[in-house]
Amino acid sequence: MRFDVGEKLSLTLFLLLLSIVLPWHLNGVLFLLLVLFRYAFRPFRPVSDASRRRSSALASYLTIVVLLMTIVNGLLIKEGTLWPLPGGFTMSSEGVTFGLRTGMRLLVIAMSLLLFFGSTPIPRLAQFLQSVGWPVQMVMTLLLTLHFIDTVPDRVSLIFTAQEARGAPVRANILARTKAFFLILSPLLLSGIVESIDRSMALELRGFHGGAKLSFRGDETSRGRMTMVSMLFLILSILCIVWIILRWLLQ
Amino acid sequence: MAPSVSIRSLHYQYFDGAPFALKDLSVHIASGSCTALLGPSGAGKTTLLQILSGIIGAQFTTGKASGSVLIGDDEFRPIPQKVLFPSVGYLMQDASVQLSGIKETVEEELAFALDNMGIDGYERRERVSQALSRLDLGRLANRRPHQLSGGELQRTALASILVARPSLLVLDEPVNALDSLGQQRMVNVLRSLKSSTTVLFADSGIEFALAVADTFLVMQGGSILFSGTRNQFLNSLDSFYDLLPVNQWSELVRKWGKTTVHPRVAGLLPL
Amino acid sequence: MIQFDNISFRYAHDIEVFRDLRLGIEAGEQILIVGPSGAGKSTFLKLLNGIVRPDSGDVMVGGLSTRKHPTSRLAAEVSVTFQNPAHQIFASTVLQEAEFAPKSLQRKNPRERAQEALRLFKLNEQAKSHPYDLSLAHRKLLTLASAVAADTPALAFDEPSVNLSRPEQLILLEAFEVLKKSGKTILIVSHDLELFLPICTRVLILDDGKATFFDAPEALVRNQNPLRHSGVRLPLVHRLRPYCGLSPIPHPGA
Amino acid sequence: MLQTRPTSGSFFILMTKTVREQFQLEIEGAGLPFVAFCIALNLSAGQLAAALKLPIYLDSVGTVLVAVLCGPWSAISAGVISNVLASAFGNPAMVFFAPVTAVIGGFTGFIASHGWFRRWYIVPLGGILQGALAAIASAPIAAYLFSGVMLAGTDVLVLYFRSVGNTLLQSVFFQGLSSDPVDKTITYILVFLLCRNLPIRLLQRFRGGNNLPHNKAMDRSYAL
Repeated sequence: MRFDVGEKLSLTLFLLLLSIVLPWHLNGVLFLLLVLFRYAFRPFRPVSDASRRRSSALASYLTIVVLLMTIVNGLLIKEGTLWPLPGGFTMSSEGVTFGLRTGMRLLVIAMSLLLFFGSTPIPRLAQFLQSVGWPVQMVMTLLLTLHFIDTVPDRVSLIFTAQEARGAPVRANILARTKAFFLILSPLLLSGIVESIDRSMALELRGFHGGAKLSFRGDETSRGRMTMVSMLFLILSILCIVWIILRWLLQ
Repeated sequence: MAPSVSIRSLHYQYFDGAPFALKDLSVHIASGSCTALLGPSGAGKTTLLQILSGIIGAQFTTGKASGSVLIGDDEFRPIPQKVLFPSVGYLMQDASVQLSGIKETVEEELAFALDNMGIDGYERRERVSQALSRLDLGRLANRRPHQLSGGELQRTALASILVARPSLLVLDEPVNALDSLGQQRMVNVLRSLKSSTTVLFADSGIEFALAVADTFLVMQGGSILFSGTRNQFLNSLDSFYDLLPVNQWSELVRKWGKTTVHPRVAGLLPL
Repeated sequence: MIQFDNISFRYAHDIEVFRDLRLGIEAGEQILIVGPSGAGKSTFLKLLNGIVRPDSGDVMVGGLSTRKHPTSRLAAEVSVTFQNPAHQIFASTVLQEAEFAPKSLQRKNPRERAQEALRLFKLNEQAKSHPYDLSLAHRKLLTLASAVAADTPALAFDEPSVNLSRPEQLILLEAFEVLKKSGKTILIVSHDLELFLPICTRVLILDDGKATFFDAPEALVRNQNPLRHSGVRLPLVHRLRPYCGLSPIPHPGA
Repeated sequence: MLQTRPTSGSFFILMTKTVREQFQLEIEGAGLPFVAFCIALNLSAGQLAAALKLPIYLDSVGTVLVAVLCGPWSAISAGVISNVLASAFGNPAMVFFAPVTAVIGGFTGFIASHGWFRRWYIVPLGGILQGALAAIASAPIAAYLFSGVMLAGTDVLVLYFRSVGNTLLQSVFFQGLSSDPVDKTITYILVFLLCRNLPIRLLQRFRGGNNLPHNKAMDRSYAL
């Protein structure tokens, strides 16, 4: 079963909406299912070890936060049945379920996004978006963003070093550090503007007017066709939206 | 056929009221020649190259120009109003900015221009592999562009233009960021283009020009100060003393003229 | 003035940059630093003002240890300017940019110092222009002027001649002559030997973690092995001059 | 006065053209790479603030810059893509706040095209208005999807408002009102300072070049 970008995208949309519909214990089951998906199901395995490290770090971080949220809400909120605790505190059932409901939902959201972005490099996503009709300039912007995401952080640290060497107050009091913030953002913006001007000239000099489509390495999977699977997930997503609106109205 | 370029009394301002970037500039560049456009920063070298590539007419809508530009048999009064790609190729000063930045391999980077020209299939693969071999980028074909060194980036940028097979190639300071090995490679590439492509490159130094150019132009303040062959240029080096880094060369050539030259020297001097 | 006491340094991904580097630079000297790229030339500059701390050994600048003093304090002793002007130009006028260093070092009358530095680099007419209205060569001169305006006893430049065409090179040489006469210590990292050999008192070659040569330029011509080993070649001109009965290195102002 | 290309015009004219045409119009000249640069700026502004140990996050600096220099529709797409990529690279909840950044981009583009960034004293007013708008837009999302828990310091405020008897939606809205206007005003002022005296040579390459004040004296000193 080959999952192409379109199917994975519609599945992720459905999972995000499903997490709002389900009560907390079903969300918990769904979360475990997704974790299993990640390891067992080939198309969802993380592409690079960077995304693998990032997703496992995030999963463990979120699990701790859910526990914390449940306890804090339990202690602070006073509605529902209150179980006395030593030291005069009360743990309210209403608070605990409230914490769990939010926590489990956040876990499912995080996991479904990680599954999608972890296993789909942005260029494949851009390729799919172009095949379903995104304007070529928008696709080019998304791809260029990847380039800037790689280069802007290095430029920030280079500027930070150059300004500190000239006496910029990067470690002084808060007011001075705010001034230093401007001293770093201003060269970054000016060099960004100049680079944008040069890049727009370079693109035009090689015939790019947003007319012809961009070609990608190995144009295989996503033809932008609406497969049965993605159609199914889109219908399910619409059902979820209808359910959410109904529940909100009847509340 | 490689076009000749002739420009008659060209004036250019970036916007109304701005100082003249080009002042009454007239020059003729022979077809198939390799011409060096030398001069200090601010002399208008980049402006002239950008006018010939058509990028200034396309993007600087507020510019003011007069005079005429003739490239091959296309006449532009006063300057080209749209990018002349693919017949004119323009290599920018900073190669890393010239690359599209969105491609995952060097080979794809080369194919970018062909996508925009609507060339694909066999001819696309053939042109890409030809450009790869000409700039000997063969073993770098699958490398990611941001892993390349300065010299490799420069050659990739040049290859990404040569795939479009321009008949007029203009380059802005192609070697000022390259080490001596990189410069030597660029000399070989430009020599291989002679007579099939008209080449015009801007440079603020002179060593690269002495090694590869057959015609020399010196610009100052937006107009042409000198135009001539290599020997005419070498014999008038002293008049460019504070425009071009000729100081130690001019003293050397003057001394070389008067003393009998050791054979090894003759071999070393790029004459 | 500047003392490196057996400095060892290695970046995180364990490429050893320096191993027991030991050298001293007297006040008023002009040092040209050359070597293959990646030999740590830029790191050498960052060691001067504590942006990078050595793993072992210490760097003393104007009697201050770079281990004990923060970069903001060391910036008053040595002003380090890096290669790319776009990484430091922030102001909306040339004068504001030149005023930044003297102001942040609390120098007296920073505006006059800035105007003086701009005059030294022939930028005083464009004092009210926006730096990005200047050509790249003049923006580069502006970064040099901004460093000189700080009036620090020592000045360090990373590739000051890159992006400069001949007229700006002449301005640079003239300015360095004036700084030399006023007793400034100047360190220049550059691959442009043709420009800087005539004006430097000593040449330092940094090659795989060690200082393989640290002597006068004339000595460099006599013993070219360390230079050749470091992959840098003496400019063609200097190699040809003896054949024409000229001294290998022209005296300044030639 | 120097006339750059006609500005993006008022917001209502924009409605007539399709979004696709309007986006292509706004990124003419140097707009396209600049939008990509600003998205990366949104994603790394937080890292810089952390390096300087400043309590501000400023993740919409890029969106406001695009709104000022290009126009509302490209600012909307810059904001939305920033949120989607932010959720891809680490903060999963951001994707649900894409509508909020769309409001930020659209509103800023609208007031910028009416010259609100030309005078320094109008800018903070724009910031406060924007902050209120952002709080209104983000409250329902934060309340219903995340029950007011955003894994940030401000969660404590929400709990406080709840414990004094407000409903969840009210407490999230009050928390938003206490932080968003401040954050947006700082962003607006910062963008104003950054773009205050940009030279003609750079401004004229952007669709929104006229939205910014430029110093007349600069024009004469122009030299490539």
